[in-house]
Amino acid sequence: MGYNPDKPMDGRISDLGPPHYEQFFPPVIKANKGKWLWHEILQPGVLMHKSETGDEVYTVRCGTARLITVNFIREICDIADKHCDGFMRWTTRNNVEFMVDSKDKVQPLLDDLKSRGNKFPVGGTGAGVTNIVHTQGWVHCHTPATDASGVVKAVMDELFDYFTSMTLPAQVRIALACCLNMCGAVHASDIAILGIHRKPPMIDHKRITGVCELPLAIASCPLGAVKPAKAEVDGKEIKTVKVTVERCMFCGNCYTMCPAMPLADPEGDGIAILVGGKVSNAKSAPKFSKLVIPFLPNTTPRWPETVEAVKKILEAYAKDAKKYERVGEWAERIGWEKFFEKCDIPFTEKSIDDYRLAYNTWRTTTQFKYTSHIK
Amino acid sequence: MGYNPDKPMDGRISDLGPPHYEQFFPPVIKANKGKWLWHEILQPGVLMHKSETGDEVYTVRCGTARLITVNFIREICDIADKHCDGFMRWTTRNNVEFMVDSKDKVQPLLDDLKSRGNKFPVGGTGAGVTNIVHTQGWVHCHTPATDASGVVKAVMDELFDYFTSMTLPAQVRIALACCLNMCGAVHASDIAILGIHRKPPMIDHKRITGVCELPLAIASCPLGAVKPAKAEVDGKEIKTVKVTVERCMFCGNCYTMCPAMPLADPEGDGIAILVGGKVSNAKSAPKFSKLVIPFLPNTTPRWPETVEAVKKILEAYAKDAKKYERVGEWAERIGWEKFFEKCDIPFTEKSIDDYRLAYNTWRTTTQFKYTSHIK
Amino acid sequence: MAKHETPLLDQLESGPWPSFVTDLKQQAATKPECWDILGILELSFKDRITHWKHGGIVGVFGYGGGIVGRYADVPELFPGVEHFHTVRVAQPSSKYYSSANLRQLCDLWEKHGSGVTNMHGSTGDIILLGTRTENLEPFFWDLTHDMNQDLGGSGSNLRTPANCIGESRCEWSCYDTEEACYKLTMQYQDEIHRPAFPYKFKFKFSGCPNDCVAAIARSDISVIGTWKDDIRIDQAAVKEYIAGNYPSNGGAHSGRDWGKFDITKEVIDLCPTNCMWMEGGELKIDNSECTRCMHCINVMPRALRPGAEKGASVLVGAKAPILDGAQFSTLVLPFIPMSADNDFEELVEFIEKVWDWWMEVGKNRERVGETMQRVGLPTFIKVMELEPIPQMVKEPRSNPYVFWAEEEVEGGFERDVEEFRAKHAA
Amino acid sequence: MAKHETPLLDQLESGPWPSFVTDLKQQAATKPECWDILGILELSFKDRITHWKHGGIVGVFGYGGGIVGRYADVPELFPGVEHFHTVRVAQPSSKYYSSANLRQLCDLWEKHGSGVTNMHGSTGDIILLGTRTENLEPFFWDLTHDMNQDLGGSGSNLRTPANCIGESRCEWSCYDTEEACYKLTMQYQDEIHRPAFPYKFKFKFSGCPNDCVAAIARSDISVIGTWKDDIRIDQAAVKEYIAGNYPSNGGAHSGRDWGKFDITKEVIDLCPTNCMWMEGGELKIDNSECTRCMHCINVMPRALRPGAEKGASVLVGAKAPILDGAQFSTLVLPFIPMSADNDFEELVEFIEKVWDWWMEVGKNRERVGETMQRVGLPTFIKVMELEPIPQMVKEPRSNPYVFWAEEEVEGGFERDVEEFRAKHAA
Repeated sequence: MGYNPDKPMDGRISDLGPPHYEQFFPPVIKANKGKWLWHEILQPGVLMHKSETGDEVYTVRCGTARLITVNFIREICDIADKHCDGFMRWTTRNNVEFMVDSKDKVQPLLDDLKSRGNKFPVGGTGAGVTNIVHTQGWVHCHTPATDASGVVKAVMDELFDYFTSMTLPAQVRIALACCLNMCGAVHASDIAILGIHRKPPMIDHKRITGVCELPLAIASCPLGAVKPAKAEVDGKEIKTVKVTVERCMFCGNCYTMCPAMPLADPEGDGIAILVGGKVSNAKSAPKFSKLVIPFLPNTTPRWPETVEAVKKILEAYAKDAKKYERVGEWAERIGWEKFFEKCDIPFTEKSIDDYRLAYNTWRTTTQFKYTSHIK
Repeated sequence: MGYNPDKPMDGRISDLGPPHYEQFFPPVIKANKGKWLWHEILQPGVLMHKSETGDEVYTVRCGTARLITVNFIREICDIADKHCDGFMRWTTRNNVEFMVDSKDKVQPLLDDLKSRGNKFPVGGTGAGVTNIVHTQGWVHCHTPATDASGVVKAVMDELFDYFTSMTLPAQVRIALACCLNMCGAVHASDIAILGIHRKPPMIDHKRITGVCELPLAIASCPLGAVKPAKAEVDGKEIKTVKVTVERCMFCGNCYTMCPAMPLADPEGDGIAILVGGKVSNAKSAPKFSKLVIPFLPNTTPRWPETVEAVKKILEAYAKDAKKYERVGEWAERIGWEKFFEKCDIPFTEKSIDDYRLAYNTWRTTTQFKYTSHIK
Repeated sequence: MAKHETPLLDQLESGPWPSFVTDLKQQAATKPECWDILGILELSFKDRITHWKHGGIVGVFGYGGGIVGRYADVPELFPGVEHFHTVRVAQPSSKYYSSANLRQLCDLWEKHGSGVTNMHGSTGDIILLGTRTENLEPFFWDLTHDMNQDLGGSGSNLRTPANCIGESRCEWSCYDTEEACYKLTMQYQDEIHRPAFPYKFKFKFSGCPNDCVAAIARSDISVIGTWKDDIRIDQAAVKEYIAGNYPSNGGAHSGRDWGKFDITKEVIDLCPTNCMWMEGGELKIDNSECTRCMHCINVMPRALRPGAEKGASVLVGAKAPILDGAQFSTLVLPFIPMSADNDFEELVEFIEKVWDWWMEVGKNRERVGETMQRVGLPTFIKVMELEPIPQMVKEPRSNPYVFWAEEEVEGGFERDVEEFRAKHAA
Repeated sequence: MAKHETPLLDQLESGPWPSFVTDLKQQAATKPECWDILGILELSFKDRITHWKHGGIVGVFGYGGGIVGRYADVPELFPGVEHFHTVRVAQPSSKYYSSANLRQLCDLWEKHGSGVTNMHGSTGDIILLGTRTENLEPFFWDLTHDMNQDLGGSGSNLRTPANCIGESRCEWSCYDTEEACYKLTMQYQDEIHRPAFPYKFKFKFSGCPNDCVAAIARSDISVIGTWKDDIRIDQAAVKEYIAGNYPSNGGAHSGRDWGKFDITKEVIDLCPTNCMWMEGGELKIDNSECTRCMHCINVMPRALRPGAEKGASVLVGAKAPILDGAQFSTLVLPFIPMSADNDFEELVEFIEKVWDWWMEVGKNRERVGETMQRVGLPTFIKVMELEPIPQMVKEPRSNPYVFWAEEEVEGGFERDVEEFRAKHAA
């Protein structure tokens, strides 16, 4: 059996879709689906859900790296087999959850997790910092402006206590995307760590003819900075493109469309910090994250500038915000001028929008607060 | 003496500017400028200002048409001479104000004003409807889509009781502009009455060569709907323009730039109603007025559809809003879906923005109220 | 001039609001051309369309502004309004007048024009409505020589500046709007009368954030009074308000029974920054959180007053919708002193910097707010040589599309693709 | 495969958070190519730049999606990752697994790939990270034949749909997000595997407005649970909250002393519509003013529950910034029933209408939200054959630039300029 390269279409099966979820439900979930009445976080990382049948399910949430090996998954399976009838699930934020159907099974599970060193930190619930969602970074992606797993590890090491506790005014969602493509869609996060390029693309004239559709490369630029041009390659004039660097805002879309226009650079690339986004419709409508620190360098292996910036913002927020107030709600209540002051972040013109809907961000009122920015 | 057309530059004086304001101050104003402590509206149209010197000034505010004759101004001067040492002033909203320096002079002044029929209605203060600021309309302008003075007279006749009383939740500023050029800048009014065209410009090929710079006419269109074209005039081919009518949104800017592109039309022209704007920074930041009724016809001489629409909105607001709440603040608090419901205004796609910053007006949240709009 | 039938306009003579039709008819008794004004307007009411032609450049020698040319498109029917030009006369600050002055102006306009006016035009001028080309110079001669007065602005130039009533009769004014308006109007007579700008440009001066002259909505440079220190509180007066002895909002709501005054509901809870509270029977304000919105002061004018360290915020770029959509002015200078003693030099310096730049880069018929939008606020701030501060924006940008200059990036923009390829196989 | 020195990565083995470096090193013991993963990543840490080449189209026969090609740009240094393709495996709804299933998948990936994964990718798939082109078909054969499982989406097609945990373990879910996600995933296998769209397209299913799967921020069609009737109140439980016997926000704030629970401050005053109050010791809600923001329910989960008449709001067009800036989804259908019994037909009908239109008018690499912006929301509503309703916008337009169609205007657009001139001299 198995794939036969000589008859690739023989016995082929396709379009099966994912397995049906119900086969993976722990028994208590299966029995109570649609019947849950309320829940409570018993301690950081431990939730209890109560059903109208009287049943309870206890969930233990553990942070993990997103980048994990089959070795590690097998260890998770071992734990699930031992405590949870062989079932487990992942959250949308890369946490793994183990569920048991009675309270007395919780402590043995916690003890087991604890016995495995730092592999299974329990937390990520309630008014704390949960796991960072992120993209691939240097471990797999061809367009990143920074790494992902490495930065996340460095940040989570520093914020570890916020993962295992619930002392913040509200949940804080941190996300990382390693370039503007934002596979991780960090644009609505309390704190977003965003890889950015700062150098315009090089043009590889030798390669461009073979690998690019020039009209697509030209059309790819949202600001029309990529234009048709000619160049000499090996004594022959070829059609190529040129870039008006003053109009380049380093989005990298040209490189996405044309491999002969690489823009990554050790010194040019780094991280921008955006804050105040939210997805939930609770209290206030969803908000986009706002750019507050335009650039921090890729200081490997632990990105100390980024780690410090995130921590500083988080702690200013923790100190100043009201109960239930998300980072963005806090910033809007105190005013962004106070946000920059309280977080001790220098304000630069880079934080002032000059893209398509920019006018809506200009301050068209006399209402402002006096801060140290006003000399 | 006087102008000598044979020697136009002889004895010419220019750049004198306006007369210095101080010579026109009533004595009590001159004596107390910069010393006022507080004010109070004693009754609709009558204000008292108290100075730190102990002085008081009593102001009687009267609505007038903006379009007035020298005859009428002389009558105002008569009143000022009789009661106010010969001084008076106008407000920015076309009201005339008579000031006296003691309370006992107020009633004789009011009696005098009343004796002059309906010429000097006293009011326009506090939580009422003050005079409508407006543009020229058919009495002087070449681009209007409606009249101004006539519409204003019709509306103010209907809202007269709101001018002479203070029963609304807050002041209501009504403004009229007879076309999108908005000489009257009605874009930040509680209720705006706006003349609009709805037919694309005609092209007067016979005239265009003589009166237009074609490139300016073409550049005048914000949506690029005016394009170069050719036409035959008296057997000769001339350069002219054409209009892509699907891209025309009737702003009239081409006509402003090119007299050979008239767009006014008895059936096409009429009035749009916008609401909820404000200029003041009090409580909330200034707001633009929003388009809620896209078209009402020019039904001369009294524009009953417009009068009724304005009154309906005003009365729904009067009934429902909270003390101090401007029309726009009310609409935002209750939600625009409730605004349309409470004002009994049909919602149309015309109220949905599709201009340059449109995305910011889309509802990007799950938060909404159920109204009759949802079947 | 023949009297015309005006059955439609006649219907505007009834009703409680003053009738411009009645006024015009009465004026027509001594100025018969007013019949033609009524006649052509009646025709517009009948046809539901204007009967004025497009423009026509007329004016007085040496001025590019102040007169708006206008001609009837049915002159044979209404010869009295064949020419119907408008004259804009610069109004005095705050629109105070003496009867002597106005009577003289009325006489002049009766002599040289139709006798019809607007008190006032949207920008603030006295509008004299309707005269013939040949009357313009004689009128201007008399205006300047006999009255020592002048025309206002029109066209692509500085429009006649305007101001709120200011300190002359308002307790909230944070600077002398009348003097500022007067001084700058006098200083910029050339800019008012001789068009040299890409498009019109307006100044408006409001004494406080209530902005009664609509500066933030209608002027390219909006100068709006504000203060730096604490709101002045008279606690005894606060108690009077709470006791119901003083009317709320200066009596503005006295026409309706809104119930007893409730300082919590009506003031404290409506404060946009929540920076007020009651403590020991006293009203407290955390002034560092105050954005000076005026609401509490508006509601309790006898108890609260703006601070004593006063000046103005300067905002730039308001305009009506034509062409790119309406704009409010944007906060550029949060606080400047406004003193006649130094001829408002901080403001003057800024204005001239804006003009220098806009006259250079502004496109034809582009308001300065549109130029700002086109180049972007960061660029505007840079060319104005200002420090970017968060007070200029409501919120930071949410898109990541930042322009970096080559000198800001280590190693610059120039790179060698061959060198890159040596380390990165294609 | 040679073991590489990784001094930089080694520094990521310390600290309390789980270390992917340690994990990779342990895996390398049995899968030596993991050394090359570590090696190339170490090189990136040293060079501060990626070492992966641009794309490369690889896949399995008959599918246009599910595999992302990837090649090292330094293959000579790290031959084990010369090819490093990613395989996306469609995840089950809510990401529940059995150990049996996962162990089998691990075995498969150890056999055909690097043994490295992401649990999970940003869109929701199980990501199997790193294999060679020649392994793709054998892996796919085993996945389908041995595990009865399938690949997810990539490229310009429907991406693997995802959902929140829904009714399986959440009391707030207003519809069965798992079943909706599963059903639609099965229904649209062709759209997932064979790119035919202008660009990627995502569905996400959230059970309530808390939107734990970020549907409103990250999916072209966002299906978010809501309800029509009244919030269900257990007044006895309200009293327990007031008494401090139940922890606020389901215990989410228990790590800090926030003081005694204050229902006025924490619930009533924070309600965005101010539609709640206490009366006679009971909590009252004016449900007609409620916008179902979830805050009160979030804070008092034992006292308040969503209503019983449940369904979903459908919003359209979310995307990340590339290219025109980020968009949240826009409310298009305020309420539809969501029932597995009719195969979610209201939703299916709408989805297919969106696709039909977008496939026709969408430009290359244009997300549906961008297409909506380009044509304008009024046009989108029209082509969707929906009634425009105010719930689709935050506020009406403030500019007056309305497009009128010829048939809407009396007399149409055609006019005779000669006729006009007869009444209006030029």
